[in-house]
Amino acid sequence: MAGERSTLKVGPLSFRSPFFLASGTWGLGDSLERYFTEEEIRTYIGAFVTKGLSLEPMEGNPPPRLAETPCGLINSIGLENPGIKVFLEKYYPLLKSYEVPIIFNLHGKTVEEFLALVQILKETDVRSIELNISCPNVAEGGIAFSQSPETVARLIRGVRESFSGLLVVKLSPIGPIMEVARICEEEGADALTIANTYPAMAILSYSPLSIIKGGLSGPAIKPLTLRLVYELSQKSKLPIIASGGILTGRDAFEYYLVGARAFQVGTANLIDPRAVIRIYNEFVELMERYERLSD
Amino acid sequence: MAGERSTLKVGPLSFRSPFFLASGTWGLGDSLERYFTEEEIRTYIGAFVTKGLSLEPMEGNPPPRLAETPCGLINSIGLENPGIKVFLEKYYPLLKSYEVPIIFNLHGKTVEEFLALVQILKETDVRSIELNISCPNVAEGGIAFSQSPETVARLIRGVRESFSGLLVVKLSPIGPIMEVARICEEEGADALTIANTYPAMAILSYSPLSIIKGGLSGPAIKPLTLRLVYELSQKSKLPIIASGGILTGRDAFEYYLVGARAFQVGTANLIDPRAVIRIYNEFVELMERYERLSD
Amino acid sequence: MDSALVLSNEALSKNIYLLTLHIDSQKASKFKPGQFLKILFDDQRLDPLIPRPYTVHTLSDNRLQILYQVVGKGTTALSKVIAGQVLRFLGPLGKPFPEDLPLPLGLCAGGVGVAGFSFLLQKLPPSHLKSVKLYYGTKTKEDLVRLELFESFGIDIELATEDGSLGNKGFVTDILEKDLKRQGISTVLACGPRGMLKRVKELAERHSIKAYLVMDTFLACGTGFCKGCVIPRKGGGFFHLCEDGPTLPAEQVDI
Amino acid sequence: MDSALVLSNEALSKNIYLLTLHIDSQKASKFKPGQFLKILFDDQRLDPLIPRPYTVHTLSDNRLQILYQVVGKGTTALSKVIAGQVLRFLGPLGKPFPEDLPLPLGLCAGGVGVAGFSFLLQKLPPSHLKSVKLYYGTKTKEDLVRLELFESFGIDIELATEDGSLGNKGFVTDILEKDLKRQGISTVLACGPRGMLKRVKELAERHSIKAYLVMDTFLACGTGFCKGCVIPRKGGGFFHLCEDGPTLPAEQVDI
Ligand SMILES: Cc1cc2nc3c(=O)[nH]c(=O)nc-3n(C[C@H](O)[C@H](O)[C@H](O)COP(=O)(O)OP(=O)(O)OC[C@H]3O[C@@H](n4cnc5c(N)ncnc54)[C@H](O)[C@@H]3O)c2cc1C
Ligand SMILES: Cc1cc2nc3c(=O)[nH]c(=O)nc-3n(C[C@H](O)[C@H](O)[C@H](O)COP(=O)(O)OP(=O)(O)OC[C@H]3O[C@@H](n4cnc5c(N)ncnc54)[C@H](O)[C@@H]3O)c2cc1C
Ligand SMILES: Cc1cc2nc3c(=O)[nH]c(=O)nc-3n(C[C@H](O)[C@H](O)[C@H](O)COP(=O)(O)O)c2cc1C
Ligand SMILES: Cc1cc2nc3c(=O)[nH]c(=O)nc-3n(C[C@H](O)[C@H](O)[C@H](O)COP(=O)(O)O)c2cc1C
Ligand code: FES
Ligand code: FES
Repeated sequence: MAGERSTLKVGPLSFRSPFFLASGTWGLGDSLERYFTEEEIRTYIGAFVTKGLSLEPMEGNPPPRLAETPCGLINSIGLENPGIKVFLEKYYPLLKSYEVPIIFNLHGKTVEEFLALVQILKETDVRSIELNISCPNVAEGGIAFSQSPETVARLIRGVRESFSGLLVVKLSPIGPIMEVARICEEEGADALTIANTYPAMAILSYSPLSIIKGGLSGPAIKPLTLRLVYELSQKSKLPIIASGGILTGRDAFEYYLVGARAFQVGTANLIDPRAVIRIYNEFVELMERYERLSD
Repeated sequence: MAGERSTLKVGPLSFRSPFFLASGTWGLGDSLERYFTEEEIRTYIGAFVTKGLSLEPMEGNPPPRLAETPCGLINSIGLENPGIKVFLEKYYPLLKSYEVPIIFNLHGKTVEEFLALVQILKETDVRSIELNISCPNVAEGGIAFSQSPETVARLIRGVRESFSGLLVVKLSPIGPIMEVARICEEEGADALTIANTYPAMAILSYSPLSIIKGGLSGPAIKPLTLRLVYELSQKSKLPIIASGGILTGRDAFEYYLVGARAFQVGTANLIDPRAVIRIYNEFVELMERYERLSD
Repeated sequence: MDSALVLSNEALSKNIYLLTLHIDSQKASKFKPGQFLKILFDDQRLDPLIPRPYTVHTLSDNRLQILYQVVGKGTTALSKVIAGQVLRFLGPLGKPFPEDLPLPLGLCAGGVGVAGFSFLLQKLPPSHLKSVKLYYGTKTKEDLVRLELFESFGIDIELATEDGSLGNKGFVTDILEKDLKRQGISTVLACGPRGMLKRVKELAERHSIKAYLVMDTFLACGTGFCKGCVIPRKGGGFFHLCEDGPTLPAEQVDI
Repeated sequence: MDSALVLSNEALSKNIYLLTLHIDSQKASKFKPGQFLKILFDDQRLDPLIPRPYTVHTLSDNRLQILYQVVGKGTTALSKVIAGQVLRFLGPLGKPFPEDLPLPLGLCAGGVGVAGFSFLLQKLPPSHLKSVKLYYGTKTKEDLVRLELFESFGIDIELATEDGSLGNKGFVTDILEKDLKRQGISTVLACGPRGMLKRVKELAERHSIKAYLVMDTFLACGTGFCKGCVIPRKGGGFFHLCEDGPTLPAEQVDI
């Protein structure tokens, strides 16, 4: 792959780098330029995945929204975002100027909302979406979709009817994931992101009691998501984009060995905004060493 | 609870301490004496849970059986054990002499094997069992049970018919856990252990490729199991014995706050064989501080 | 991320430490008072996972100091670091203290909240120093660390301890209140526990003066990416502490 | 668990370090050559989670040394430890080297596998030393650490490097083989990479001498609780390295 880097294809798109910036871990992307040169963006960042975007602006959840756990991070952001229209107007033009593929991560409370989001994007030049059917931090929609294969079928069928671009579905690690993956394939999705965060909980103070229920990300979950990618890649023909605890090139390489073809860097961005460059370089080095070994 | 420590009741049994040594993390218990005084065993160890015991001796899985992951441990022991009969003859008498309640963790490949194990125990003075329907490391039985509420119903009904002692069921965190818990309650189990390890995977070397598929334990999973205990304790009336990443008194205390009534110390024993003493003391101190605060 | 060499890491009281780092001087010149950095351990260990934020306590040339209190895992680990080891950091992050704060300026510090004020004092025009007063309160005498440093600026200082072991007995906001009543202060910049900040906010409203609160919450990115560090905004919505703060106008926060 | 004060932690080559600890002398007296300890960091950080095992390299009074190679997260973290810090440990663990090993004794070390032999040499009756020969091989010259120490015992030493930069060029087992052919050795105690141990096992069988292999695998408990550290036993079943080993009779292991 190191050699064919410039032609990594997922669905109808090709990417210069297999490393994507995961949804919600680089906000709306407006500060990419502060941490990368344009050259670095073009070289290292295969795609920028937007924060989950909804029809209307969302304020997100009240604090606490974060807690650290051993080698993990719980977040309960609750999809704070300015809504798809504001995003298209205010943020998208700047992002486009970076010449990096932009994947729109979409959040609908219902199938109908998802379809309405896609209708809005049809009026634009947007060619890539990731359906977030797996957010553990919202009262409606989100992870509930991933529990119901029938709803997922209806959703993807509807989206596919009106959207011919890159259609990625981001699954929850919880629930009937094998069945949901099969349905995504049947209904014509182009790729799967495996996986979103794991429902988790932490207690921040005892008196008064303060708890957070949210999604667990980071290195703690990597062995779990690695297992899922391994199982799924044997069952599904769709290309898998791995997401879960990728902090080093080794992590990505391990996902590659079990079948993933692209990688999302999430929590790592929160530790170091330039993490993706290090991860990319480590990965390429491992790829080269490994190809030599298997000759 | 600090005050009523001597009367912690779970089902028909009472325990001096709410801290149990989790199955498989203290082997067959023959070296308890090497790390604890008799007094310490009586004070700090609420119960000793045996390694999973099967009808026939089991050799366990070939190496690799272990891998460390960030803040977690993957094991794939494969229930290496000498079989119930050898255990009763060779290990049980010594264990009994420690005057600590002994819970027999049982592994059957089928419902029938479980019932046969219980028949054998009926001929003895054994009064407590934990049904392991959640081991991720065996080809037959184990975690497969936890995926099938009907089988669990049949299993517990069968066991309950012939066994009147403490009947604990150890659930898998994966699968329809709410439904399985409900069935355990309906069929007359006395308590639930929440939860066994999480199916996970690690790659130990690239060339030649060496992987391990096994169960993830340790601090990494605590936020996940904490969430399960929280959800289950609102749905189930059965007392919950928490198992998952308890390394400190705080960990146990958090499980207590979300509804657990006893605690199993697992991976912590592998780090420090005397961990349970520290954890117990930290827990009691927190309990006392918290009771004072909530006055 | 940049590297920092640990020059010393000294316990000033049971739980309060002074960390002295050597950093690149060009990088150092970018820090302004009120900004913070996130510190990462340089040893592949992933726990704690997220680098913790600390305010710049003092800075001269390439010598950057941090004053911190041990409260949990990250600060405990930091307290075990010793001279000669290397750390990594990200910064400067966050907005500086507002410029040209109207004088007379009251600096109100609860405990280790005092940390960032010294860098401000280092940077203030010397002529302003006589119009600055530090209100500094802790639980007990031994936590009143770095007094000599603050005295060296020649500013007015009033101390308070909850147990009365040094200075006024009681809360630091009690002494601040007296001065506000006497109209001796135009602006307050406050940093300390949430309860203290609430009280400062009340006092500022009551006495119609401007107050800024340097706030604290758990941060993940510190760079505005994750939207995790919210502080409710008066009238609805949220501040993101790492981007909009850590210094926020008291009248705009809803705490 | 017991405490150990770090007296020094010195790089001997790019990846090989010598850690010197001060431990309680009563505890020290319990260690026998071939036994190991597990080292835990004393700072609440949970990564690496499981304390790593290390053989006692040298021991006198309360000064215990460990010779280790940096290979992953745990050893990297250990390499960053410096004098003055405190570590915790559990031990002694495992079975000592067999007593009264028939002479002449060959010690066959690959790389840092040499670590445990020095403690054995410290404890052997001085009269035995002339009947001990150390075969010590590494990839390259700079990894042949602690030569002075081993020379100080007055034993026979033969060196090998894969690149021929010092001693014989090739594998350490090649020089061992020559001596076995000459029937100069009755017992071999070998510690090193799996490939080397396999070769020693073959050679011992071919030359009908007794060999013991000091083996390595990832350990969790180190105390026999978890059953994770299995080494296949010839004829079926498994050894548990931490309980039955780490030194195992070559003819009984299936590697
Ligand atoms: C901009 C900024 C600058 C700072 N500067 C300094 C400084 O100069 N000196 C200094 O001593 N400290 C400073 N702090 C505070 C410091 O960052 C924390 O004390 C530190 O992160 C604690 O880390 P820890 O791992 O030791 O504690 P942790 O283990 O992280 O826990 C500390 C406490 O916070 C609680 N907590 C954890 N997560 C949350 C959450 N999501 N919401 C609410 N509470 C939570 C825990 O329960 C615990 O009581 C600053 C904080 C910020 C935001
Ligand atoms: C009894 C005993 C005594 C020892 N004494 C010494 C000594 O004196 N000096 C010394 O330098 N070393 C010694 N070792 C080896 C030492 O313990 C390891 O090198 C150390 O644990 C590595 O830790 P790490 O975190 O740095 O590496 P890790 O990150 O744990 O990885 C090290 C390597 O092991 C591989 N690995 C991890 N898990 C497994 C597994 N389950 N099965 C197979 N491979 C795995 C990894 O892929 C990697 O290549 C001893 C080992 C034992 C068992
Ligand atoms: C702070 C935060 C916000 C996130 N927001 C979103 C989101 O809006 N939409 C989404 O699909 N995933 C979201 N995620 C999930 C990440 O994109 C990623 O899939 C997950 O964190 C696992 O990868 P990691 O372990 O590399 O972080 C968020 C994660 C974090 C930590
Ligand atoms: C090495 C090892 C062996 C285990 N063996 C068993 C077993 O035989 N039966 C069982 O029910 N659980 C077994 N478990 C699961 C533990 O009892 C415990 O439920 C789990 O590890 C989660 O708790 P922890 O995070 O405290 O370890 C084993 C766990 C480990 C780490
Ligand atoms: S900490 Fe991430 S936005 Fe502030
Ligand atoms: S490491 Fe646990 S039994 Fe050997």
